[in-house]
Amino acid sequence: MSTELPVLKANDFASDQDVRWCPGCGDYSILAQMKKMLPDLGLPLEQIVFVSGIGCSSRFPYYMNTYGMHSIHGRAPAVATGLRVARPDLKVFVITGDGDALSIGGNHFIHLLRRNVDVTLVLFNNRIYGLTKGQYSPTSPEGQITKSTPMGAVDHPLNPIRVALAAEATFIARSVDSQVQHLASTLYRAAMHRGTSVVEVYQNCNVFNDGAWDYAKEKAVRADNTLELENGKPLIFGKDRDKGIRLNGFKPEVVDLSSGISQDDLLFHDEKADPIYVQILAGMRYPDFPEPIGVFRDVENDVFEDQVRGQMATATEKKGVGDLNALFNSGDTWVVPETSAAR
Amino acid sequence: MSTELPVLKANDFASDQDVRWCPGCGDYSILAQMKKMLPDLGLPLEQIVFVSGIGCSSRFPYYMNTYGMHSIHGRAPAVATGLRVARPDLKVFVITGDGDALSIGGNHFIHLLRRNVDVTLVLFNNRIYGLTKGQYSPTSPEGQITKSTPMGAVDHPLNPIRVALAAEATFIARSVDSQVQHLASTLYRAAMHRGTSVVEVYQNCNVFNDGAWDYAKEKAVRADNTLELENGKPLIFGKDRDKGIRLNGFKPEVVDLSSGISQDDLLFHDEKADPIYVQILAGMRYPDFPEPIGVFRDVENDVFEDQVRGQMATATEKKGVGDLNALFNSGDTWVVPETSAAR
Amino acid sequence: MSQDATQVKSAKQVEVVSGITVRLAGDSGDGMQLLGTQLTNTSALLGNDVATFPDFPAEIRAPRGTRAGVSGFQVQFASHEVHTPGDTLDALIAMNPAALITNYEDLTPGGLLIVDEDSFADKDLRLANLQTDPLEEPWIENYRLVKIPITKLTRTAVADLGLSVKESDRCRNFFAMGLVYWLYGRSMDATQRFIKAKFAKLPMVQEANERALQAGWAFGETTELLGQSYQVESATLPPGKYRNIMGNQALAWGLMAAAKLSSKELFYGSYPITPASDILHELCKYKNFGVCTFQAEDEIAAICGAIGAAFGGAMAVTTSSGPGIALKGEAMGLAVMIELPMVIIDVQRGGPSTGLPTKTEQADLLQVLFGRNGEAPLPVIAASSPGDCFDTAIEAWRLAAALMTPVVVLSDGYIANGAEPWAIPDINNIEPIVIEHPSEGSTGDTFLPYARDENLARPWAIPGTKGLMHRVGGLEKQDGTGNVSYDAQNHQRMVNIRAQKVANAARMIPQQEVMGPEKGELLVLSWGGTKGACLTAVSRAQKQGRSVAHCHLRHLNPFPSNLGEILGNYDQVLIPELNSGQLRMLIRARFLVDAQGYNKVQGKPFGVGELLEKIESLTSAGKAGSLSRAAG
Amino acid sequence: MSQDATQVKSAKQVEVVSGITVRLAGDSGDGMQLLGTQLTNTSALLGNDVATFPDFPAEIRAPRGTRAGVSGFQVQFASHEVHTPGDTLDALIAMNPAALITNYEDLTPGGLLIVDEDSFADKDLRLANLQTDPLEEPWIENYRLVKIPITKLTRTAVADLGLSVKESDRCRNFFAMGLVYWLYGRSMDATQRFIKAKFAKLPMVQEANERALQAGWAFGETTELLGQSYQVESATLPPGKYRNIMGNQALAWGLMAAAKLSSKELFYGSYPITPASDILHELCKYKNFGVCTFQAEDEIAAICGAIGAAFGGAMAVTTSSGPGIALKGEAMGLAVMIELPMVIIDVQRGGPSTGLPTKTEQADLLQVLFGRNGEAPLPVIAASSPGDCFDTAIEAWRLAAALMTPVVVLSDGYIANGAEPWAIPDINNIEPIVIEHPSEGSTGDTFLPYARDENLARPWAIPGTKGLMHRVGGLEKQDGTGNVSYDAQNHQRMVNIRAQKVANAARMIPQQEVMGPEKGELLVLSWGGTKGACLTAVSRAQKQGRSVAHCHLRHLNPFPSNLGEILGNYDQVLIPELNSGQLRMLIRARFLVDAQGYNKVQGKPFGVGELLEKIESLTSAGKAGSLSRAAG
Ligand SMILES: Cc1ncc(C[n+]2csc(CCOP(=O)(O)OP(=O)(O)O)c2C)c(N)n1
Ligand SMILES: Cc1ncc(C[n+]2csc(CCOP(=O)(O)OP(=O)(O)O)c2C)c(N)n1
Ligand code: SF4
Ligand code: SF4
Ligand SMILES: [Mg+2]
Ligand SMILES: [Mg+2]
Repeated sequence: MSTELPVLKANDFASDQDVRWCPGCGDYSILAQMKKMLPDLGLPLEQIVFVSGIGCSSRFPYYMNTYGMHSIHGRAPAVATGLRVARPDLKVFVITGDGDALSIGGNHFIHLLRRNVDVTLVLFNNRIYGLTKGQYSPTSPEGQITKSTPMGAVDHPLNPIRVALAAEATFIARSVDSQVQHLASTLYRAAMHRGTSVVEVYQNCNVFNDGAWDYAKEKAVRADNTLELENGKPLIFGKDRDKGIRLNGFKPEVVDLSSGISQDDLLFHDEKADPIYVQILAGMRYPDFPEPIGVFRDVENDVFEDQVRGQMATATEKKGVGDLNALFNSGDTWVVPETSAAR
Repeated sequence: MSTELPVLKANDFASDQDVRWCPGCGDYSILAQMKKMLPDLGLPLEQIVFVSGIGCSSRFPYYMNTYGMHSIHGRAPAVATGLRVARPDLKVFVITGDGDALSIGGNHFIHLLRRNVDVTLVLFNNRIYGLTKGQYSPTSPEGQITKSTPMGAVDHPLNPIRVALAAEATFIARSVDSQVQHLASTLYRAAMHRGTSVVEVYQNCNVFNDGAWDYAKEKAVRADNTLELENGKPLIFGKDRDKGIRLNGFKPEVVDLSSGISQDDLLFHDEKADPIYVQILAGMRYPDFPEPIGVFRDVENDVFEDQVRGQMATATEKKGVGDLNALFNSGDTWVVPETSAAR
Repeated sequence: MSQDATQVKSAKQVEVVSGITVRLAGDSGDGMQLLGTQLTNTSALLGNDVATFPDFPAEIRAPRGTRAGVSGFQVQFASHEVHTPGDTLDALIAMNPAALITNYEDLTPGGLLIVDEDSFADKDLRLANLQTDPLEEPWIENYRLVKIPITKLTRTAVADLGLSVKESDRCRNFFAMGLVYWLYGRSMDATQRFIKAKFAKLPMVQEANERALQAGWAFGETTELLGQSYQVESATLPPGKYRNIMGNQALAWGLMAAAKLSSKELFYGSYPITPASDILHELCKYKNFGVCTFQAEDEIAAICGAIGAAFGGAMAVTTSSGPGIALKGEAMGLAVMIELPMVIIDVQRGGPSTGLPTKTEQADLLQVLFGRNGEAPLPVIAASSPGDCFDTAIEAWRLAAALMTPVVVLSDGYIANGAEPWAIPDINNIEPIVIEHPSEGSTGDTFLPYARDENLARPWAIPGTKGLMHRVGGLEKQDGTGNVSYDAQNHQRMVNIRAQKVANAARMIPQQEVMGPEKGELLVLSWGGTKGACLTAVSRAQKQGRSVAHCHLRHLNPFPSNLGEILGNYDQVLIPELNSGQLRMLIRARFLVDAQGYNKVQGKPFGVGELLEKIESLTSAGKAGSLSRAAG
Repeated sequence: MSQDATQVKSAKQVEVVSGITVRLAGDSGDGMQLLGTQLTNTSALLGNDVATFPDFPAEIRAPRGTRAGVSGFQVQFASHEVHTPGDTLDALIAMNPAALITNYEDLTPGGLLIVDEDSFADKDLRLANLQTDPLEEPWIENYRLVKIPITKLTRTAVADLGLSVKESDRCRNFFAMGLVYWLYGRSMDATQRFIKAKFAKLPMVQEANERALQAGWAFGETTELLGQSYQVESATLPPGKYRNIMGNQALAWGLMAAAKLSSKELFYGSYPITPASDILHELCKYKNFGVCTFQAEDEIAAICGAIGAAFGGAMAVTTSSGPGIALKGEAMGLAVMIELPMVIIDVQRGGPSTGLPTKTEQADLLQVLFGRNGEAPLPVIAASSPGDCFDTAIEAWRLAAALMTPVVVLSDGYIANGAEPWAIPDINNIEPIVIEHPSEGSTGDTFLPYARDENLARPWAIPGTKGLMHRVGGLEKQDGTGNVSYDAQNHQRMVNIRAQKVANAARMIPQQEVMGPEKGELLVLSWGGTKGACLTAVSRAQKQGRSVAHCHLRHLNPFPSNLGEILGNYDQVLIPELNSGQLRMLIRARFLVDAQGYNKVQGKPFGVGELLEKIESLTSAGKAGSLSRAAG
């Protein structure tokens, strides 16, 4: 028996189940890029677990020939935490939607991040509730007309990246369903990170929110409306790469590189930068700014299950492996002798 | 009968119930300052409602001679939202603890803020679960030994102000239980704000976490460890007001004013500033920095219930007051004549 | 030309039948639900009684052509009263092989089977996971197969409009509709109006769909393939003005009516979930009716928002389906403890857990009765049909307000999405719901928030009322004052009061009625959405001369006060339920009656036939019965 | 000098009695719980059988001296077996007026009433909301009142240590303890050891407490106020080594034992809540036992964490009390659907809603059985005493693992905080729990995650196992493959399988035992923490010669297979419960037996006397009965 791992292909990650998203749904592309990227992790199929909540996106695990759990709405982060703590040898992915992660599951999302559990969370953001047929979600823009907001949504939307930052996330990235290479490499980076990695994916729901991300997807405009982050490189964008981002106080501003402004005046991307910088990136929203895609932040911090199991190990080192009989017999005890009944 | 409101005194706000916190608990002071501040709002008793979750702090409503609800753990923000939407004429306070607001209730907290419901939320932060006798909370520092963390807490704590900012809070402040004047005036500012106002109060739990905030409370050190924010004024602190905060890139740094650095080089506090600035303030934590107290941010944004009720008003303006009979009879209808039975 | 309420006669032979059950089945993308709704409306407008059963996949749109993607809509229309969408089909229209293979078994032997023969290419078979063409299978002989090139004919009909093939093919469903209308002598008027309105902004599509519809009709009239059409006379519904109504719509309207009747604003807190979401979709349209909808961040926030609104004096409502109701349990306990009125609606679906989200079931009865900590009773009532949802909603609020208690309404996926003719009420003729909020002094010298009226309801004093400031909360309350109390005797007293208060609802609800003989061999006891099937089965058994009666429970807690007496009058009690015996457990425990269950947990409603068979097996063949058929 | 297991004789008159019930009552800040625990341990070490009932306020520390702040601890120690902490008190030690006024009614007429007379100043009376001094009230004559200046005497005892008054007064409790130890001839050794250990880092406090303890003892021996002391001989417990154990501690240890017996790591996900939190506090100490505790952000995350861990192959446990269990309902449904083993513990408290958090109740039985959507059965077993919690935890995991199902354990506030002697087991003598995870090929060619063994359990294949990759989830699963299935027949089959699987637990549990005659007038049927009171009451009635037997149910779902037969053997069945009749409903429904309830919802356990009275009222006076006392 050879101990060498067989080299896997994307297709080896496909389960035998028919994929049941609407034709044209952005989820297909994310599934494809996930399968394409996974072999690069060098892990055998059985070492990988996909955990999801509920939503169109959360059907994902059924389509993967790995272990998986389609759990309940909003709770996948908690399931994944328990799984990782119990089994730190597994590679765990969490698949979730904008409603699943930020509406019902908002709290678990935050607590997953603040614990920095080593899982990779992919947030399929289609700015709508797909599976329940088109109600607004916490990422729906103000004014959006949906089945539940005929006169427009009035809540101020959540910015997933801001929320992740508030919970001190160690890895944050964003990609777009249709930018297949970018998506695959971003997923790979996320999967390689130790600690919680969050990838927000702009995902088109062509049935209930078609075109929500056109500004970031359509060939004609996407180069002007998005900005690909590259570590150590200045923030430059535009079809002709002639625009850049400079800082004015705390405020980013778009500058025209053709008008004599040098690249050195621009912000340079640093994945290890202060969270304040990441906040600035997170605040860059269409149409005022190009929206950054790529890895916003990639830093290290203590990982929850390392710490939890570390304490178990330390305790064992100090006190030895627990002996239940010794525990039961500790403290005040007394003996009723065989003959006591006769007393 | 005179229509003028009787002038209320602090004591008028006391209910007939015995206050049942541990002697020495910081909650007493918050209660006292609340009662002292309330008359300044010029509202009659019946116009005010206190809604709380569960925890020592959440007993608060019982002690107020106003309307009140001691709801369930973590859900007070949701109760308050429903109440305000139904009754925008009421002044609603939410009383909550660090566990109540940030552990079980974290999601409702965020969604209250993102909706910008016009309520004043007071977060009694004692960095511990008081009522359940001393387990760690989401604000407990790493390494804290508690009943549930005998080897120290391993989760990275949440910063309530960062979380509030992530949800685009329009009013954020911080005060300290024992700084009675500061506390009263901060509560007043919060209560006067339209939209959700959040006040984090450093509260001592002298039974299960005594001294957690000593650095910010003890006379001898508090001037060095806290920084009182004043709108439009530079960030100066220290017993001798000889230290200030300057910006270095995105990073704040403590500077010695006696060494020739001018006040003009310092950061100036601006309650309306960009959220990025507030993030910087929020990041100033003991022992590296003095912790800001006072109003971090006070800006305006659309208020949820205004918008919700505004849509109702607009619809009524456009379509007239709804007529149920007309609705029932709309669309395809048919008549079964009296004689149809004979057909 | 107004064809409404008249039938359109074909020049071909017309057979008059008393009722027809037809199912339209196709891909989720084929618009079957839309067709079904049109057929329903049209039939109702013709004066038929109708009942429907839409059945669609949990996926929004599973891959085209697959079995998982099949969406069906069944309608029964008849010249007599119908209470179910029918057990077996007189006709099946299958738009593709997947629709055929997953539906044909429900077709009566000899029934009419219409297929779009253009959709049976190899690739279509492959999509449907078929090795061989079902149209070539021996079993197809059992049916009256009519193969029609629907796709081609539709393309031809719209050919000169310059639509793309894809666009043309989207009109296939209206071609089929036209054919069905011809087949059953239905007027096309209503559907033409619908097409006009729906595609007003797309004149080309409008035109195409109209043409397809007409082409379908014309094809029926012309083709040799269909020898005859059928005619179903108007039903003898009670006189009055009617419209079709669906269950969730009726719930929404009932809630609005209840608010109006009690002069309240309606606060509606909800979180989307199938099959309850349509109530939200419906209510959010009516902001000018004083309806305020709050899509909360989750089910817990939804009910807690409702609790807050109730405290503030609004008519508060929250809705969900099983998994969401499970989440609301803790807050329901709070509502019981603080004794605020509220309506909680559970539109049940297949469980447990996420279960079968688009299928129907009645398995949440025990959950709503017991799914929270401590002794926390509340009234539970169940709607029995789409139209009945309207009355149920009103009654729920009536009870809630009178008793200051949350009230649960049970509906289910079957009635939520089903439709039936609804005698349009006049809101002015419905008894108002009188609610009085105390004001200062109105309650004597000292205000006691937990004082009791004759029904044991406490006063609903709302914030803003001078002098009545008080605090409520989840801790046990002192009798009268409502202050926190850990006193042993007080706790017992309050537990008893809360129980008695709910039991007092029995005073306000009507006595239970029985359909059939007052005494006899068998009582069929049902609740909720199975009414129609049970009623029909019992009626048929009665026509056979069997000694069987039917009791349909609307009130599950408390039971009507005469129920025990009724149960005692029959040798046997049969409780059919779409669960494993939940009401049965309650009835046995309460009345010590050896009730039997007829239980089906298959995500679908009862068929009349299976119930009738069961009834037959439990009763002796009566006089009439021995004439008409042998005992089962 | 080792006084352990011996009694300390006083020079004064000593009366030998068979048992004593004493309650220590004082302010929450007075350390009454600590004293009670010491008295319990010391008595147990003397060989007495003991049972305890701590009773403390929901507030951490309500204002000093108020009624709300009173904390009490009751102990019964005896030379015979005891199963309850005693109905009425032989002695009450009241440290202040509030403690006196809220407790004296439980004191037997003529019972010993010791008060700290220094605590009856006007301001103390005012704090206790008293107009007049209770020591002057006529009713005080009913008791043997002994006023002792405990505060002053304590101060004197520690005078020269230079403590502040406040610090001195903190030793009052140990003075009282010394007095009680003298009174009942208890050795001070164990408590002295405790003081030494507890205050090791505060030598001054250590010294002061020791002195106070000794001063109390000496005062008893010296004072004229107390004429005699009492002696309670050792009980005739079965031979073996014993220790005291509390319910929550026993649950924690039982879980650890179960993990060890099954060679599993223990994953424990929980969120703090009274009275369950102590399980968390206990378990988090034992990290070197392979115990991993996860304090989650809420109850939902706690159970979901457990579900994740169970999927990973750990022994997963989650615990809470009523309100938290309500929140777990949806996830419990998921666990049922995905058929993973898990233990869910509900330490019940007074409800509904937040209720009476520190009081006991049995009102969550129906919640754990039915508190989730759909048909979602799972086994439920209940612990009957503090020590029994250990065995219950092990059995729960044994069932869970054998059947691949979540299992609910019911405990309650009374047994959670109560203590009793526990015969220390040897872990090596407990039957191991054998769990096999399939590996590739071990299950045949194709792996079926929903294949069934003889008990209908599915295989527990865990991630990391080559070749067995599969997906689980909350949607209905196809029989065998576990793939998503909306098929009607499959759903029925799976609903049936899940139900049958849980029913199969009846094969694994012992037959129900009966204490008393096999047939007779009355069967008392109880469950959970009321065992001791019911057992004692039935024994007494039996001694009176009454025809009554006792059945204590550990298994609430499924019931033991012989239960129906047993129920049929008695003329009447009485079901005493600390709720409004939850088991009673189940028994009536299942067995159609007209069981009566004896129900008490007062936040406290049954007294033996009230149960005995009820039994007397239902049975005829037997031979022995007519001799010993008149029939009730
Ligand atoms: C407890 C519970 N509440 C509600 C639902 C209904 N539900 C299913 S998915 C969903 C939201 C889906 O939105 P999102 O998370 O954005 O996923 P998408 O379908 O858009 O991928 C909801 C509300 C449920 N299944 N369970
Ligand atoms: C659903 C539910 N879970 C848990 C509890 C138990 N509980 C009560 S208060 C509390 C936490 C208290 O901490 P915090 O919110 O910080 O308030 P504090 O007591 O410190 O003021 C908990 C876990 C409860 N009452 N309800
Ligand atoms: S509804 Fe939207 S998100 Fe869901 S599968 Fe269809 S296109 Fe995708
Ligand atoms: S436990 Fe702590 S927070 Fe609670 S009342 Fe006592 S001192 Fe205050
Ligand atoms: Mg979405
Ligand atoms: Mg706290």
